[in-house]
Amino acid sequence: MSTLHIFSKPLGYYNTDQLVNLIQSADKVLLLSDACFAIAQFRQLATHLLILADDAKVRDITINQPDHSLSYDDFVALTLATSHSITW
Amino acid sequence: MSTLHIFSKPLGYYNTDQLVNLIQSADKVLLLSDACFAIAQFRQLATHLLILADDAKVRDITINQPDHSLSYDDFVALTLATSHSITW
Amino acid sequence: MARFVLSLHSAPSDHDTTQRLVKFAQACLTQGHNIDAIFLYQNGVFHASEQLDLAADELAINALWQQLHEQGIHLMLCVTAAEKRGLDINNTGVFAVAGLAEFAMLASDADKWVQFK
Amino acid sequence: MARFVLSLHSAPSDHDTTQRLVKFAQACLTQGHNIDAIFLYQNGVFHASEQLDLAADELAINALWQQLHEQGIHLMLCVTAAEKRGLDINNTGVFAVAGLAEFAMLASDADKWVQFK
Amino acid sequence: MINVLVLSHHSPFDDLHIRDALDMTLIFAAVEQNISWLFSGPAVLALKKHQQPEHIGLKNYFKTIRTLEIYDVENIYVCEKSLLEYGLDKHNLLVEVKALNYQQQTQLIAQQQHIVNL
Amino acid sequence: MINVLVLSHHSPFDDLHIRDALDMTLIFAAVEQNISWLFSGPAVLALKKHQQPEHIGLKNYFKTIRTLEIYDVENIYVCEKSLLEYGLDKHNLLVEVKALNYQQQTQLIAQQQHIVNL
Repeated sequence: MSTLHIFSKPLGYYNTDQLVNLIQSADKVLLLSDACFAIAQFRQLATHLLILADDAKVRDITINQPDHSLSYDDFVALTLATSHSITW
Repeated sequence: MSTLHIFSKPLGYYNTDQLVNLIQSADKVLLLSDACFAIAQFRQLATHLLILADDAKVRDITINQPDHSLSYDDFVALTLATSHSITW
Repeated sequence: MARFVLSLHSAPSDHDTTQRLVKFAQACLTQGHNIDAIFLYQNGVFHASEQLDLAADELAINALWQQLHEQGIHLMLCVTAAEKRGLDINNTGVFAVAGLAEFAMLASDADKWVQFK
Repeated sequence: MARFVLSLHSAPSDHDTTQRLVKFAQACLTQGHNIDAIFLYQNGVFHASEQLDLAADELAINALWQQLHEQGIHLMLCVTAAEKRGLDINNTGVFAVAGLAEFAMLASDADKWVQFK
Repeated sequence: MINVLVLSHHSPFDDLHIRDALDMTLIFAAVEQNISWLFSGPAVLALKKHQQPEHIGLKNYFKTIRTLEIYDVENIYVCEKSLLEYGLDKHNLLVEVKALNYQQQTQLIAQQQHIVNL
Repeated sequence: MINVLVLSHHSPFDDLHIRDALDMTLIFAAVEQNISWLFSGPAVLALKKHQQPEHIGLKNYFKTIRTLEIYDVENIYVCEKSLLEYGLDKHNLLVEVKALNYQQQTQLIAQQQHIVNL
């Protein structure tokens, strides 16, 4: 049982307190679009962040360990590997 | 010289840190729409809050001292009594 | 008597903001002030969509605009914002299609610019 | 092979979300999964506006929808959301006008529902 | 029958967010799925009693929220902390709700097949 | 000539907010008013160098931001704290900017006849 949490904006757009409390250690956190700019902010939600490669690349953002870069194929696979997703 | 600051949503929609630092004691803070629900939250921005009477009334919100209830005529007058307005 | 320009930035689905702009505008007129323009910008341009047709228990948006128009208020639509949103600018009802420069000049001459969103 | 439904919640002016949904959908198909529906909800319904006509240096939204349609994907528009927004539901291009119940049944049968906004 | 959860976190008159969530909740009830609706942050204000938006020309959708009970939608949840933040308690609300702390919200999420954030 | 200030606080691809602000700024320069543009919060990211949205089919409006210099728009301001928050400094930016603390932002606001938040 794990949830895929999807974000497309920097963390300030969301209720951080709720997210910190709802996201479990087995959950996956995926950053898309302008959320890719805010890797440091999202670190408080998960040890390893997953980041859509295309969206990071066009924003000139480099993805380093412990985070992982995802293709669209990986994104589809991730939705199947988790119980359900929440697009925050 | 004073600024009219206009809000229509609860404080969580805005960058509180910026607002706390930018709003001056001579400024006016006006709550419209769903911001009327959040009088307690906006208290940190101004000692006296101005609240549009119609919007508070339909939400069953009572306006007490030290806050002030405004009609639309008052709202127009307020834009003239301040140097400029910011609709946040 | 002061000269106002008002701008509307939210889509027609934000009924609450629309009714507030209209009441503010009417209060301006009642007090004898001038409204040099009401300007649709950002998602506000969708107010000029001729399609707009809401149920009877919703805010009567079209009637409100019609009334302001009949009171002689210059209702303007930003062509740049409309084009970026793919809106049909050949069919904008009571709203006149205008360039941003036209609005910027009106705003520069106005005493007050009040934004609604 | 899994069955997906995808829903789009943001307006056509959010080009970024649109291109992402399309690429996700294409990746689903390439992997052999089924997409039972792409559903326009909330401000996503504006994608079905026949007016939509953007400049050449913008995302080619209409062409992307046309292609998904030609690939046999069921493109649906929520009639309730469209009516609340005053959209003309007689002219929705490649999108089929559908009730929320129809979508809810498809979503209930799907393995995955992924929201884009 | 599957479990579907609708999440709301926008204020009552922030565009049509709450109304869209309401329609979605009612329809999943109509097609006989096990629908739940969780209100967080300013969305809890949509459940506040005695609101009369028709006095400023707006549709009173709060009346439709009350029909949730008629359609047997019983799983209406609110974030306990958000209620406190807006000075509301369960007796100020339009419909009967269950107040959940974060741990209970996590459990609710874990039970769902689909979650939609509107 | 009057002083007009455009405020931006949305992230670069949050709908068309930054592009609308850009158009407004350019037009006030064109009609020869004293226009200023202040970026706060995630809006500072719109000034980050080396972004290439055309690779995912999106219009590269960052090129147009660079034309501000051609049109002699010199009053481009960024919130100092927001730059820090996103790990940017003035050398990472597309155009020359002045970084302001909150007190300086307050002074900037005090000088304006009109302020528009886009």
